[in-house]
Amino acid sequence: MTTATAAPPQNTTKVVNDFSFSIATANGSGSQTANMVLLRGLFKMGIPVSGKNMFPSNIQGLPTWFTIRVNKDGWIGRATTPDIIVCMNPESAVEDVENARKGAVLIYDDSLGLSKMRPDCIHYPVPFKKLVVDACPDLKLRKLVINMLYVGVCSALFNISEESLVAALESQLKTKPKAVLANKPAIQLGRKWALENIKKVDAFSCEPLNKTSNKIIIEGNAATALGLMFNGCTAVAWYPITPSSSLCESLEDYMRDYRVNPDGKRTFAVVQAEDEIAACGMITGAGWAGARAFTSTSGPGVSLMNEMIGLGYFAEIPFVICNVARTGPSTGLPTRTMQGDIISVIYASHGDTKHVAVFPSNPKEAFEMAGIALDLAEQLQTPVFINSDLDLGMNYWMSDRFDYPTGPIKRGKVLHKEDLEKLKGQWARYKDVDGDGIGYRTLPGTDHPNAAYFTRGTGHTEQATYSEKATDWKKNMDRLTRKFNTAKTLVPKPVIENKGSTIGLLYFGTTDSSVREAASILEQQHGVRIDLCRLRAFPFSKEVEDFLDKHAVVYVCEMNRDAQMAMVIRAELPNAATKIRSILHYDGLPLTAGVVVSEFLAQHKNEPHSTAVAQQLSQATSAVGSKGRD
Amino acid sequence: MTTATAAPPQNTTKVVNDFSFSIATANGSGSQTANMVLLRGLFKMGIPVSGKNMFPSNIQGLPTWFTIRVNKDGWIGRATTPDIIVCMNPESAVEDVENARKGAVLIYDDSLGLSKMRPDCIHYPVPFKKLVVDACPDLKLRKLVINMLYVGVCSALFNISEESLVAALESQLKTKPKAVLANKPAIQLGRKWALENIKKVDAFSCEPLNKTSNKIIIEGNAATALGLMFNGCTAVAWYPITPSSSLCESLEDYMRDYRVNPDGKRTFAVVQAEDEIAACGMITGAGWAGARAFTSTSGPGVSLMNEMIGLGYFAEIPFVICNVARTGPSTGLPTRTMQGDIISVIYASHGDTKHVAVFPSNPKEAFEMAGIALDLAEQLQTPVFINSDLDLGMNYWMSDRFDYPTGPIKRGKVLHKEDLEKLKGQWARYKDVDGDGIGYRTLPGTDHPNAAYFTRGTGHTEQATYSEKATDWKKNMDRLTRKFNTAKTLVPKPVIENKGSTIGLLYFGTTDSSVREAASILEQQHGVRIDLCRLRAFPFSKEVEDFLDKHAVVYVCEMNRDAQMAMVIRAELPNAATKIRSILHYDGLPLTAGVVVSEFLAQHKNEPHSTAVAQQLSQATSAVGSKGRD
Amino acid sequence: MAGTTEAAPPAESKQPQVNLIGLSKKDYGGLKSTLCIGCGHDLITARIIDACYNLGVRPENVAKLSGIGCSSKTPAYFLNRSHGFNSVHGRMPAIATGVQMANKNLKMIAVSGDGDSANIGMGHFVHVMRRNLNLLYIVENNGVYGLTKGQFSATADKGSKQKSGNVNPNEPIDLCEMAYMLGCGFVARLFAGNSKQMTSVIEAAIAYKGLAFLDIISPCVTFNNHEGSTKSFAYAKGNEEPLHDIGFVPAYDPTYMEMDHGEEREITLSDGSHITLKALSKDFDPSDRVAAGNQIMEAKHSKKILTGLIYVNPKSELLMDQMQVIDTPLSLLTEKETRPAESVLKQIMDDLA
Amino acid sequence: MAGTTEAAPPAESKQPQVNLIGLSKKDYGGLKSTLCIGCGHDLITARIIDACYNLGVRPENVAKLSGIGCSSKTPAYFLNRSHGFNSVHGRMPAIATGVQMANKNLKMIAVSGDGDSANIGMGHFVHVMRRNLNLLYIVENNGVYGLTKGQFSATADKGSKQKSGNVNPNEPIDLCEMAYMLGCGFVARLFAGNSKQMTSVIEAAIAYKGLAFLDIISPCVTFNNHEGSTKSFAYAKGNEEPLHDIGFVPAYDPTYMEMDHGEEREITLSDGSHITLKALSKDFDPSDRVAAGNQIMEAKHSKKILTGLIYVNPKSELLMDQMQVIDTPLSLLTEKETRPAESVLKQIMDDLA
Ligand SMILES: Cc1ncc(C[n+]2csc(CCOP(=O)(O)OP(=O)(O)O)c2C)c(N)n1
Ligand SMILES: Cc1ncc(C[n+]2csc(CCOP(=O)(O)OP(=O)(O)O)c2C)c(N)n1
Ligand code: SF4
Ligand code: SF4
Ligand SMILES: [Mg+2]
Ligand SMILES: [Mg+2]
Repeated sequence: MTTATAAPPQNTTKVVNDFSFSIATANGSGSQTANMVLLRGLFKMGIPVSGKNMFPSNIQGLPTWFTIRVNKDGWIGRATTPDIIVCMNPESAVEDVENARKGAVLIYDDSLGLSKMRPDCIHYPVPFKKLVVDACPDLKLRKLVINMLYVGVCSALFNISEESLVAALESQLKTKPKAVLANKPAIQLGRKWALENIKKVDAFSCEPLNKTSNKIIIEGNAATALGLMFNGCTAVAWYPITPSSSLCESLEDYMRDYRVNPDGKRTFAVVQAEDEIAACGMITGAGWAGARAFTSTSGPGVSLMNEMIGLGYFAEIPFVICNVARTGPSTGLPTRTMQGDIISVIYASHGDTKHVAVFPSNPKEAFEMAGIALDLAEQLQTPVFINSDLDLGMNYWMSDRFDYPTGPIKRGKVLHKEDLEKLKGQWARYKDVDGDGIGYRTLPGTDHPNAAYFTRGTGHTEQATYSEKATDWKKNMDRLTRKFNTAKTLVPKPVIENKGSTIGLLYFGTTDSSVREAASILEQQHGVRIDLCRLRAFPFSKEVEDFLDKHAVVYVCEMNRDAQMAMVIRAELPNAATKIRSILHYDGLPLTAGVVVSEFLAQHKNEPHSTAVAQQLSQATSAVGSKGRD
Repeated sequence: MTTATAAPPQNTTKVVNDFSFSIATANGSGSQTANMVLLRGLFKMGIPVSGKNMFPSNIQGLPTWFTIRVNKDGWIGRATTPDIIVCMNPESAVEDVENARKGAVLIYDDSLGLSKMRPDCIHYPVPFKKLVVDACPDLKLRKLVINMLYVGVCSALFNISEESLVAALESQLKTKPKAVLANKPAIQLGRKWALENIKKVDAFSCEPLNKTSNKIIIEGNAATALGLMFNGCTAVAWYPITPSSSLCESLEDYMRDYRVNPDGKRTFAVVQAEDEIAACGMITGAGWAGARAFTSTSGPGVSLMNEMIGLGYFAEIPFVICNVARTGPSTGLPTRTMQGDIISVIYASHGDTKHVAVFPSNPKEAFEMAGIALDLAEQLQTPVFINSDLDLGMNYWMSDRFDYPTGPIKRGKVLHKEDLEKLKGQWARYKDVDGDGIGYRTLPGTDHPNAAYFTRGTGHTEQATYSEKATDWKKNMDRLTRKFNTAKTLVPKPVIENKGSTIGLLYFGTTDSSVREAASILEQQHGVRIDLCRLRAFPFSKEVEDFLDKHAVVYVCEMNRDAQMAMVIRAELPNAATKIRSILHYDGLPLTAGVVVSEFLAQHKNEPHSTAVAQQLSQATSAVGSKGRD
Repeated sequence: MAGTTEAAPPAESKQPQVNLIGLSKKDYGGLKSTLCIGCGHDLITARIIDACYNLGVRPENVAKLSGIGCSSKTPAYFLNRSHGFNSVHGRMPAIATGVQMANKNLKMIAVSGDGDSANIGMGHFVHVMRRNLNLLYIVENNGVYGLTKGQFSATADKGSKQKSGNVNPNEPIDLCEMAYMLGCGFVARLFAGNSKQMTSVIEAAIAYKGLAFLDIISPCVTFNNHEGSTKSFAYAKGNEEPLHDIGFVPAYDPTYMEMDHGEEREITLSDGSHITLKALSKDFDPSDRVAAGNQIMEAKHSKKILTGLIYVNPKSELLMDQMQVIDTPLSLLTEKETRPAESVLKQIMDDLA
Repeated sequence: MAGTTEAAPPAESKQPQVNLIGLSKKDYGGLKSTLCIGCGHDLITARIIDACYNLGVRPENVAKLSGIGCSSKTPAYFLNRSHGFNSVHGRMPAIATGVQMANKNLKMIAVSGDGDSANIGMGHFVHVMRRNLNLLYIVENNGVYGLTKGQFSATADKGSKQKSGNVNPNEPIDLCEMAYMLGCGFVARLFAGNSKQMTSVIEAAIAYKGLAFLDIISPCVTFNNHEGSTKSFAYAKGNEEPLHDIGFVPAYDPTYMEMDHGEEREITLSDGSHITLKALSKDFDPSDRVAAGNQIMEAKHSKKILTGLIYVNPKSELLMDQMQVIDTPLSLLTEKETRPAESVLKQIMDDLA
């Protein structure tokens, strides 16, 4: 039937394993499975991929975009503009096409009437509506199955192995053999039709690689859930909020599978609370009484938990909150991403408070840091935050496989009956016996007449009795400062990539791949070498301070308007204040390498250090010595 | 009867109008009236005074201390250690005496058995329990009236005019003539007894002055309430919390007296909400619908309001929150003071948020800033904070009389029916027509078919329609930054005292008198001249930046552990970061000049700038020019 | 199937029909709904439009309020000419109280969800029921959190099984019983499929000067569909398994069920579940407080869902009147009206000297 | 008059009397109370001590919980040998839920105030009533916010006049009615002055395996004393005016009022107000749910305060058992018990590859 319309300048140089898709559908139309099959099919070919879903805060009918980036070098940050656009949604089709980059490939239903638009693009109209009639005898299922047709079309056009796709379909719908049966023909038919009817004029194609053999594909929320399950998390309370809900939901699912004794008894308790204040209150109660306690939420929930977090800090209760951040302020964009709650989390609650926080960059770290956070909370007897975001939490990430935790679970300083007997009941809850600012606690239920102490959010003595005395107050607050300093030595250290440059770039969390991609572009295409420091925790450990000390200029890259992490650095480490520049991105979408490159270059040009830096740079490598990534 | 016991080295040099009392009683024992009579009696003699109440978070029975500072130079900050201690509370008497400074005057009931203690102090035991039998025939009233006896004793000992005390009693109990009748004899009897029985060996005495003629005595909370009443505040919602409750309580009292029409109809509405979230929600609704809306609270309330504050910021709703800060974190010390919610207030809520805040230093400013805050909220269409604290809010301050507001009440950019008619209904809620980041709004109920718009905490366009578009989000956030910059030009400027020094001292709020007293001590006794900058608002106006620019070292003095204001300055004004030093005080009690002096000297000594500064100092005065206090 | 168009009267002539105050139905419309096809909430939206049109409500005099949720989105879909405020989750009652303080002359129409009102907002719900605002308060009750994808709310049926397999051990909270108990002056329960009853009760509720609470059963066609739920889709089982796709939302027709006074009928919802509705009889006197209480108790014991106007207190004083607030909206008071004279300040200062 | 000493049994011999588990009354004591002399709360404290002593409760196995307020301070005044947690205002029910999750074997004794539970904590109160924790939940109900100096709470009587002159226009919230309605399995109302009834019901409540809710009328002797309050002090008027001093708290003796089953008596509280107490009769069967409901309704209509055990559900399953939580407290589980095998992780990883 149709072939490509009015040819744009045909691409002659082949682009292999380095391009991106955007698949536009309507929310609730069931395209998610098709997109996952495409993503996983590519992954099964050994090609690095990432899948990011830009969905609306709605259940059915509004436009949604799934982007897949295929990148042989393993850069899995968001691609700036898609090379291939699959338009399945009549509502957004015109705009999607209008916004396409010059030369992009457009795949759409031929009834959408898009062929007259954008002669500078490559058009592949497909009669999806007609084809689905053949592909799916069951009328009710057609709306669903139609999505699998574009998977088949893409298979043909971009040389995505049919076998991989079918394998992906099967693993995707593992427990639903009938669904596999319904969908498989659609892939095959789409592929067949495209092979027979489309004349390929674009440059994009795939070839098998072997870069995914030790990898998995997983959402960050599921990774965090696994980390919690494997690290002794016992009490979970939560209140639904996008994009965090799937964390506690999958945590409960996993635990129901793997944390139940043969007699059906569970080694965990999960409660859906009436609101976030209650959720935080529950883990406060649970942490106090000795559980490894956890909740997840997003910005509005953190705001609501503020008072309770302050109680946790001051009464020294261990619990972990994972903030899967979305775009704020206020209700903001519930289905978009941001690193916008840095200040809100780190300094949560009134009075003098500073909280320990970790910043995972990828699913593997999300897995590991879940355990680290639970440990830190109990070691430090304080609330600990995991700062994730929608991009990590809800998108599909290619990740290294997770290692089984070998170290012991760290329960911190708890005195049990036997300890109390040895101490002859002599102990004081808030006494800094070890000089690290951390006292010893007992758990309710400990069977010793001197086990009990009284916990409160009001002023207290070392013996945990009520006190309004000025000296008691100050002494206690100073001990909490000491504890904070102890935290600096316990939190995960930054990941530093040292190339001997005088320019540093500091970042954290989900911008990892885009920032490193940008650094490689800057080095290869612009001749600027940059040292990288990926923050992994607050408070800042000595290594972070050193990094700031050793560089003349440090760009801080983050996804918020106010440069919140840069503000925190200036607040906490004054000496670094004047050398900090900011690279900011805050439109709700994940960061791209392109933004980092252009923002960096724009500022670097005007930098008084710029020339000096360039000079230093040329001599630097040997002088400073390249430590590599440590 | 008794005279002073075992004489300590008698003071020969007379100390006139420059000393302090501490009166120790039990909470709920009714000593407040007596203390106020003493305070006001001194005030009526024309002598500058201040009264600070250190009371427990309890209703009856626990120790409470009322301190009165008498100071001819007008320094009304807290005195470091009291010169005269009146011990009426058996519970705390021994400790009170133990903690007395050497040479202090001790007045106590002779049955307390304190006479053997502290021979280095001046003892004036008084048979209060016996005297009260004569002073008060009514048995039930004796527990109360006994307090008035020490007023009489002090009158005799320290030459406090009996007339002034009686006048004070009468104005204190204006509406209760019978109470005046019951108490007056006690003053007289106490005075008579002391004149006849105590041999005065201490140095302290009072002499009439004329330094209070244009002054009043008032608590800051009442001052703020008056400012609200005189500046068109119409809607008030609140939830009780110490030390803010008396603000809304006195506001309602005042309004019931002065904001009721002849027909009994009120020009205000006050609702006691079910909690702080609701209180903040109510003023959000009221501000949205066009009222001048207000709530007061303290730290825990601010924490709870976090989510709602973010809605106010992002949906651009005008309302005012007065945070009467107490000692935190958590429930902390509800009856002690602190400047500990700086970060909590300024960056309240998740996402990118920065809030406008004013910092009154004394009752007169509390009065004026209440109006300024209401105006700023409506001009900027945003929540505005008044940052007060327990010391200002609940203690008795000598203050200049308040000036009747003459300027017009500023209602900001509101389009009424007529405006819409002129515009032919063409307007967009969030359009930056004037380039100041502030759009025009309409009020619900405006009788024009195009008046309505839809308000939300989610992403929106200029036309106030829902949007998840990246460009819409960013554009809106950037406009909010513009608005923030506009705020810099509208907020109260700092008060700067320029003596041409290269050393600056920046501070704010209730530390005013102590800081200025310290500066005068440093200049007169230590030869160090310091320029002062009293911050009065966030965001920082240009004058604050200039002050930081122009000084080599700037000490930031504040009452919290973490140097929160210094952190904010470093975060917001990076260039100043390295020149900032902190003088901190955080034990729950108001700052004293002594702390500032010793902290300054300790740091100044180690300061590399110190010598350079000293040198500059000697030449500076003429060179830089003394602008005086502006 | 957006609320704005669905119920438009047949256009007989070219001139649009108008109501008492000369407005057409279109003048009461809103934006196109973005809810799922078949969602009960859209039916309620349409009835709100009808009722306002029928009564000749001046839209400029209405404020629309909501919290967060699918239900809370609906104020955008009716009365475009009224100011609207889609606030934060669970706090709408507080916002409404404030709006009324600022402008006592506004009629407020508020829409909330069961999650919004019975879970996170329970405290505010309870307290606003004790404040007699001029407010129509609708809970669009589907027993789930629609917008966050189907977790159970506090009004979910006992015995329902969650996706995770947990059985809901709790009795559902009955918001009508609560409202009645707390002294609310107008309490009704309705079913989104019964448009005649809905329209008439919504009209009465808008006309009522006081807080009128409506608990409207409004099925979520998308999220009561997992096995074991008492509201599971009958055909989403066995060989229909492919429908269990992540993120696929099948479309359903809304269930209509017009009932007469006194009628009792068991119906099958679009989602396959059964409920028994019982419309209050014509001679039931909702102004009899004790009788109303008995009806609520009885229905509860017999597990029936009583629909209709359960209780009305015809003589209730509005909060703003109780508080003696001036008739001019506070929002419109001028400086002159709100700043006491200079002499007042002088007097106060003298007293403090 | 601190609760710890007031009710100590007369020391007949030198050896202190001991209970079932060999502990003396002193072992159940706490710190000295810092409440006002005559405060009803102290009487309740004393009865909690009695009940625990009488039952032979092991203090180490109890967790004491509270929110913020005068009432919430009291856990410091009993059971020194139990862990205590004085948390934040209104959130105790959430904390209690968490404690129970961590350790299902603990008996929890929680004390709250009417402001703490019926105002700021209303949402949590409602929801915890639906969760069957092993919790004795006491509200020490005085109709005011004691600790913040006398503002009215949501249980304040209708018609009371606030200091500011505002008349309280709202019906008081009846927490027992709510608890009953929400499915709480043990509901009682008591009066702090009636120690016999209090001790026996508190004993029953502690012995009850489930959530037992007690609403105990506990007069605030200090803050129901302004004119116009329905609980104003009779003698704080006219020529007693000097007592109106800022911050003066007169001392009162607590009111004692022992009553028999079925007895009805009007009493004058220490603050001069009148209330009618009606003790449930001996043959009333609190396990009859419908009868209990009727009693509540009747008492409400006749404006009497019903005291005694109103409702008990003898067969209620604890939430942690419903949730199939293992018998060992979760807090004590070891790494071995809470870390699935390496093979599990391998399997999961393989599935994701
Ligand atoms: C503070 C806060 N917590 C959680 C959420 C996430 N959230 C959005 S809507 C919703 C529940 C809505 O349920 P319901 O009120 O029943 O409305 P429905 O969608 O069922 O109509 C939740 C939990 C939020 N927006 N804000
Ligand atoms: C979040 C928060 N808001 C307000 C307060 C102030 N506050 C302390 S106790 C209390 C009310 C206590 O009343 P109630 O629970 O009835 O206890 P009572 O003192 O009457 O026994 C309030 C409002 C607080 N501590 N925390
Ligand atoms: S998810 Fe349910 S409540 Fe939400 S729009 Fe869809 S059907 Fe309606
Ligand atoms: S204020 Fe009232 S509730 Fe508080 S201790 Fe005193 S009498 Fe008891
Ligand atoms: Mg719902
Ligand atoms: Mg109370």
